[in-house]
Amino acid sequence: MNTSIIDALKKKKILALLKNGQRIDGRALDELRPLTVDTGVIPKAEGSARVRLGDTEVVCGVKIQLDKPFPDLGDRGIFICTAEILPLADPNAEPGPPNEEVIELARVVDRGIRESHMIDLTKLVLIKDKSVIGLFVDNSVTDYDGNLFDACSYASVASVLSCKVPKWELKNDVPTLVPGEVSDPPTTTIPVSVTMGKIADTIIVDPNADEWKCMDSRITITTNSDGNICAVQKGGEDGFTFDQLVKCSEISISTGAKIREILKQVPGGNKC
Amino acid sequence: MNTSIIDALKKKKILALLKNGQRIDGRALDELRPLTVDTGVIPKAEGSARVRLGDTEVVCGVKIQLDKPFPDLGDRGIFICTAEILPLADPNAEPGPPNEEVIELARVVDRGIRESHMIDLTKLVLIKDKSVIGLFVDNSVTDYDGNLFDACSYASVASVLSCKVPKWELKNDVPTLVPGEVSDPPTTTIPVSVTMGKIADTIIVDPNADEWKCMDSRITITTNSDGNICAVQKGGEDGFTFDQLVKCSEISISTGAKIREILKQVPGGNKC
Amino acid sequence: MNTSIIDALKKKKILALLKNGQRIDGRALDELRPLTVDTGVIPKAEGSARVRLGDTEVVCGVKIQLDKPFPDLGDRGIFICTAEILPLADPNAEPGPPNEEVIELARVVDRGIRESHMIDLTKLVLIKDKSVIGLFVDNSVTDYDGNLFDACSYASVASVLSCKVPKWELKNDVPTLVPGEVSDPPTTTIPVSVTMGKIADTIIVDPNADEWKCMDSRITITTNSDGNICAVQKGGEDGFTFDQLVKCSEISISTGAKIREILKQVPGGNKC
Amino acid sequence: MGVRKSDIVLLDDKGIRCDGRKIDEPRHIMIKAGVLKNANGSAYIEFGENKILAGVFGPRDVHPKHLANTDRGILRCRYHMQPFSVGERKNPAPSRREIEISKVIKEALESAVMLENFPRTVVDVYIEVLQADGGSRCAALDAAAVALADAGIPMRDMVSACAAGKVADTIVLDINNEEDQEGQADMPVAYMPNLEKITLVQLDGVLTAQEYKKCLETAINGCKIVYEVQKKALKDKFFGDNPQ
Amino acid sequence: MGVRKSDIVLLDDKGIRCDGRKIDEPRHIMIKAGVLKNANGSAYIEFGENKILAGVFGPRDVHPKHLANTDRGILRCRYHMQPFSVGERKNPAPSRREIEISKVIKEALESAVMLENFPRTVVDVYIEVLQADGGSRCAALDAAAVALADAGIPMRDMVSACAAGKVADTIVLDINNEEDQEGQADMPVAYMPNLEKITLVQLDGVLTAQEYKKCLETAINGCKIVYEVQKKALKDKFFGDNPQ
Amino acid sequence: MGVRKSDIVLLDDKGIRCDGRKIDEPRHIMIKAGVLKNANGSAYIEFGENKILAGVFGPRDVHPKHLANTDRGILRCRYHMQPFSVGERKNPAPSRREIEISKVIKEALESAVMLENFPRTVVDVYIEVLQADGGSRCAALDAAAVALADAGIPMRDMVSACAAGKVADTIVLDINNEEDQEGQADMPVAYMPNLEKITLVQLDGVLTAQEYKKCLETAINGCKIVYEVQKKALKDKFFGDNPQ
Repeated sequence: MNTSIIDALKKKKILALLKNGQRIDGRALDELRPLTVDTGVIPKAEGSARVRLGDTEVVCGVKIQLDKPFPDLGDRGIFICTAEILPLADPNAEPGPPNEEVIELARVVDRGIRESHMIDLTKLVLIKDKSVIGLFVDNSVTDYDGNLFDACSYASVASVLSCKVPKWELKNDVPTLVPGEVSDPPTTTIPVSVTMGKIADTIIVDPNADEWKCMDSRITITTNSDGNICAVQKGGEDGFTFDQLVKCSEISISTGAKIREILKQVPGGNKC
Repeated sequence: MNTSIIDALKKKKILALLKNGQRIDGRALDELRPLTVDTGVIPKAEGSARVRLGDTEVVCGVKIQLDKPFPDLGDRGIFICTAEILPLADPNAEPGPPNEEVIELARVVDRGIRESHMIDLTKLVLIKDKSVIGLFVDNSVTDYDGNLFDACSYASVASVLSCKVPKWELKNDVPTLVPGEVSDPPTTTIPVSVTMGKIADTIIVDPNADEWKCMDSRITITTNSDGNICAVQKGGEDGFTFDQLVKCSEISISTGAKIREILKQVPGGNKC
Repeated sequence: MNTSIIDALKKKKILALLKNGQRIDGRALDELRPLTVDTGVIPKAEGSARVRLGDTEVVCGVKIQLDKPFPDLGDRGIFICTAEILPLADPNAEPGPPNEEVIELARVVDRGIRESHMIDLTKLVLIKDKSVIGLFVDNSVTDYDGNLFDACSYASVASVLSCKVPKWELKNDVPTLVPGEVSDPPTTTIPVSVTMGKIADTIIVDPNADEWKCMDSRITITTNSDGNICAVQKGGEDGFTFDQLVKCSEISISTGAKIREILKQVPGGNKC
Repeated sequence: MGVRKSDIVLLDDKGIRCDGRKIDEPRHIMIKAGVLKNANGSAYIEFGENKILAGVFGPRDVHPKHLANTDRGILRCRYHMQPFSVGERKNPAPSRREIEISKVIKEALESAVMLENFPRTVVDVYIEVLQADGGSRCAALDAAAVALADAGIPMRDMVSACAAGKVADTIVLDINNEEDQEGQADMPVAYMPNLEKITLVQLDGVLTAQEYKKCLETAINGCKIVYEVQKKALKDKFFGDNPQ
Repeated sequence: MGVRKSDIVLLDDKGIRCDGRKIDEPRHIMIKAGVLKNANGSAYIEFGENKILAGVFGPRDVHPKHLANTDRGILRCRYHMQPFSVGERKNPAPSRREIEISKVIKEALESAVMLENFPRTVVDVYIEVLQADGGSRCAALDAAAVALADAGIPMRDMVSACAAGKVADTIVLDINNEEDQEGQADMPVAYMPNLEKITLVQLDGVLTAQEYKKCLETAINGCKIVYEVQKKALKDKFFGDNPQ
Repeated sequence: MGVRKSDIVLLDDKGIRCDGRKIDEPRHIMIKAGVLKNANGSAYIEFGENKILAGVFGPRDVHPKHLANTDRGILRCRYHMQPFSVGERKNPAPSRREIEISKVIKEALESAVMLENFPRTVVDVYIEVLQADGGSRCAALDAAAVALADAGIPMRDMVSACAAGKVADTIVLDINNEEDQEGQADMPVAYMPNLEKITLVQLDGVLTAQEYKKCLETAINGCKIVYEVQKKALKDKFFGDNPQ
């Protein structure tokens, strides 16, 4: 009960401030919260990153393993990206199988990277149709303060950029690990997702947890290093006008460029 | 509450009518509801049918794929038949894993076809013990008005009769699809199930949803093209006398013969 | 409600008796309930036993099958031990997937045998890294009166000691069963678990169901034929002092030796 | 039925079956009532090579509560095979086959139990197959019915089950595993011997209309033989000196 | 997008696509309302090779009850593919893809349905894909919106959905399966034609900022075409002589 | 224990172990309290190569309600490994091993927490292993106990955990991954340092009666070393200038 009264009061305040173009934490409408990206935080994983976006925190690890290719896709390696909200991240999170929100989160993060062709999967084939290299990118949310889409996306991108790919050689047609030898991942571009919320027809960038609860709808737009748009996902109950969607794409391109500069600082980030 | 009062009144009426040998929808005791069978309704499936039995409707599709044989049954292909009550078919159906009723439904439909030896599975072997052709027959109930056993059975039989089996050739001992070439399925007989309900010791054929709720017990008897009995399944709480079971077998043989004439109209049906 | 009042009264009585070094069923503190072990009770299984420990009863069966080894453990066979409390064993048992208590039970019984190296798994390899013999030891609790750890442990040990291992020969590098030929399992020692409960700082051996409910904590210590300790598992809410844990190890060694004499009577038991 | 063929002579020219039995002779049946301490009623059956344990709890409160019926009690039934009960180790999770058998066994027992006497409660019947052979669902039912009686649950009649089948073109009683694998038809039947009602009947395999009648009659005769064994088990439990 | 390459000419020099359509031409669309007896509202759509059935129940009581909302009704949506609806047989359990599509379809419909009119209840939308082709989520949405209207659920506006995409460097309407496999981008859009609001938009594939705008405009035009077909379906059901 | 053999010298003739430690020397331990914003209490530990996060919520209402206890609070505990925490990617669903470790950790903490002070509520302890090394259950326990204290949950005593084991026929403190793979015994122990009670003890591997005593003593000494690190972490949080 108390929670919902507090929530209602907070919503009122957020709406009142937005009328004047102000946000509850003092940010500008198109301003990201402070973003820090640390890589190599899980030395046993082939790649890893911890991302803090305001008070949202995500740890991401990349495991790189031999695998069989998907049927009909025998000429490319495997990329799979997941996300999980750990129960210690949020008093309302429940341990157990992912609900539809978490499934959407994981699929949107996965698609943003996949559709940008960030990783040239054709370079991860050992034996066509039989043996390929797989990158498994797992995001674990450790602290929740809204906008997991972007936090997980940045963590995934930083982990992939900075990962080291083990070397397998064919010995008698059997892929065999060459210990100690690694190479950089075949990355081509840096996709950057920018998530915007719409509250009473005002568009805000990177909504925090309080804003997330008040949003009428949201949109995540991912751009690549060329400044082109490579993935979109609209969510939430309300619709957008055409003009709002065009405006959101412009915000995504300009804000994405700034975030890309941060991600370029990551080891391996200057390549793309 | 209201529902159960209406149900109780309807049950009273059904019982009163049956005392005079009459049914609530005007049918004779051994009369089937109107049966229509359309095949080829899902062109992308190798076989398909939509069956309407009164207001019960089922869509069935056959997918034909390469598979490994079951252990110890390396000299025959695979036939698997399933059934699902789609949640749009019935206000009481729930999405999710099948309950015991649906599992029984699927297994009874499967057994009626399997035990009749309708499909000569020995003709579906490509490499003994290694590679066989599998027929996956999936029934989706789209509208519920009782007697799913027979509706799914007829849909399955019509789908199998009218399906086209792709051709695989061995190239270097590897089964390889030959595009565009298909053949008729190796069918030998047309099994026909007839489900009868017992209400206050009266046997009725093809109970509709209202009658289904009032039944003390039910029996499904399947006959083959020779008029022999190849599968039986009793259900429901009450028992049958020996004489009732003999009578049911006679009804099944005579009614089954009429239904078989309808199924023979299906493409591929005149063969059996 | 009634149950919990009876439970409370029974607990009071158990505590009062223990103050005088007495137990509710008249046993000495370190006295096991009557133990009977029958082997060969499931002739179709490669090994089997029914164990009664007081009113606790367990049926255990060993199935022996060809399997692939675990990755990185290609030079040893497979041993897997499970446990299930059948719903007919206990009014409070529920059918369904095992809860944490049953998972712990199975893992403790498994570890007691595994860590004792009772079975020389290196003798169960047919083709290194490819084909090994697996022993699957499944315990089914049929009647519950406390201390399932020991009852399942004895049933597993008796089943393994008395099992017969089928013979596979390599024919063209394919492991092939040689019908009718069997051999003794490669056993090396007889692990014996002894479970002790602590109630108000008194240590009792083999707690029955009433005592189990009153225990502050428990410990299972397994010894091998040399009288050495090969597995320990503490459970329950309260802690043990160092001296209590030393005392428990001494009880386990002395009581385990007596139980080992019973298990040596089992076919195959005199070998170890 | 009949998917595997071998050299076994299922029926010789003297009318003797592959396991030495006559056409109308069941396998050895042994039933013992009251074998479990915790269950309210229980029974153990050996029927041929089948070894099956049945335990009954109830009438007791229903959980979850919304399953309770205000007019009458409900019956729940679980037929479950141990991993070691069959040739190849069985996954302990219930298979679709076990779920279907649980349902037909429940429906075979329901009309015998006077559920109207204890509304809002449940009677749970748990059947555990320790070793499986041909005809395990009938053997399971026989044990379950004795366990219900052992639990003192009011019953209208006993339920006795036995299969008949077709082997070498002949209708025979109580087909065993080999006959099931290589025979022509298998028809398990459950029967209330005093009310003369058939509460379970299934058929796999092809029968003419005449054979179907004959098969039913043969199975009913088998049920009557089983009934005597069931009565003896209960008598031994309640009146006999029955040292376990 | 675009993971497979083949020899198909996706767009010839006369601006004709691989299936003969023009750049701004949708595939054949047929919608029929009121096709199911049990559902409170229903619709069947054929959209290219898509064959999809939608059924609506409600407003009705919510189970389990703690999901109910005292302020307004809730909408639930399930998008589900039949095992036989695609090339390789599909496992009937809902995939992660189906769960995500169910969610975006629900969110595309929510603002059109006047949920504030029926607090504490639920409207269930069940969508069954009988045969899948490119653009199945848009087709599913189109059928679901008609089924909601057929059920008499009060709606603020219709919801009409159609995709646009990029094929051979050109923005085209309603991309089909081949164009989806080998094209450059796919953007499904749902639109409320009178309120002029976009309630679903997704994008897979790369577009410049200009192409993104063009693609949105093209898709919205497609939605307006679909809207006419939806209106006709409802008119046929309620006013037309509509022999089934 | 000891299933893999290699050429590693586990203990050299100067009593130095494969990672350079002495026999009674633990690996590097670092604990930081109060690292999470949402959790009511939290701690992060690095123990050798282990990197583990623990978060505590509660006392709070129990869901589902029937799990609540009217006499006292309940403690729930989940030990969970991230997919990337081990060599081969781990399936994120909880394994049987994780379920067992969750249970023994819960039972190791229960008597330290004054659950009688908050009936009808639950304290949830969530442990997430970010990177796993030998001895992860002890490290997890150490972090969990600090997180409970950080949450202000009333405790009778700290719980400190450390393993001892047998390597090259010698009892050593805090065995690492290589020693676990190739050693002879591993005995994790949890200890309440003021109440002098052992609340967790397990053993894998063979020990004589004498070695068992020695191993327990060694592990308890390790727990006392850990206890100092735990106290420092809490002091740094509550009294120190602790720039994160």
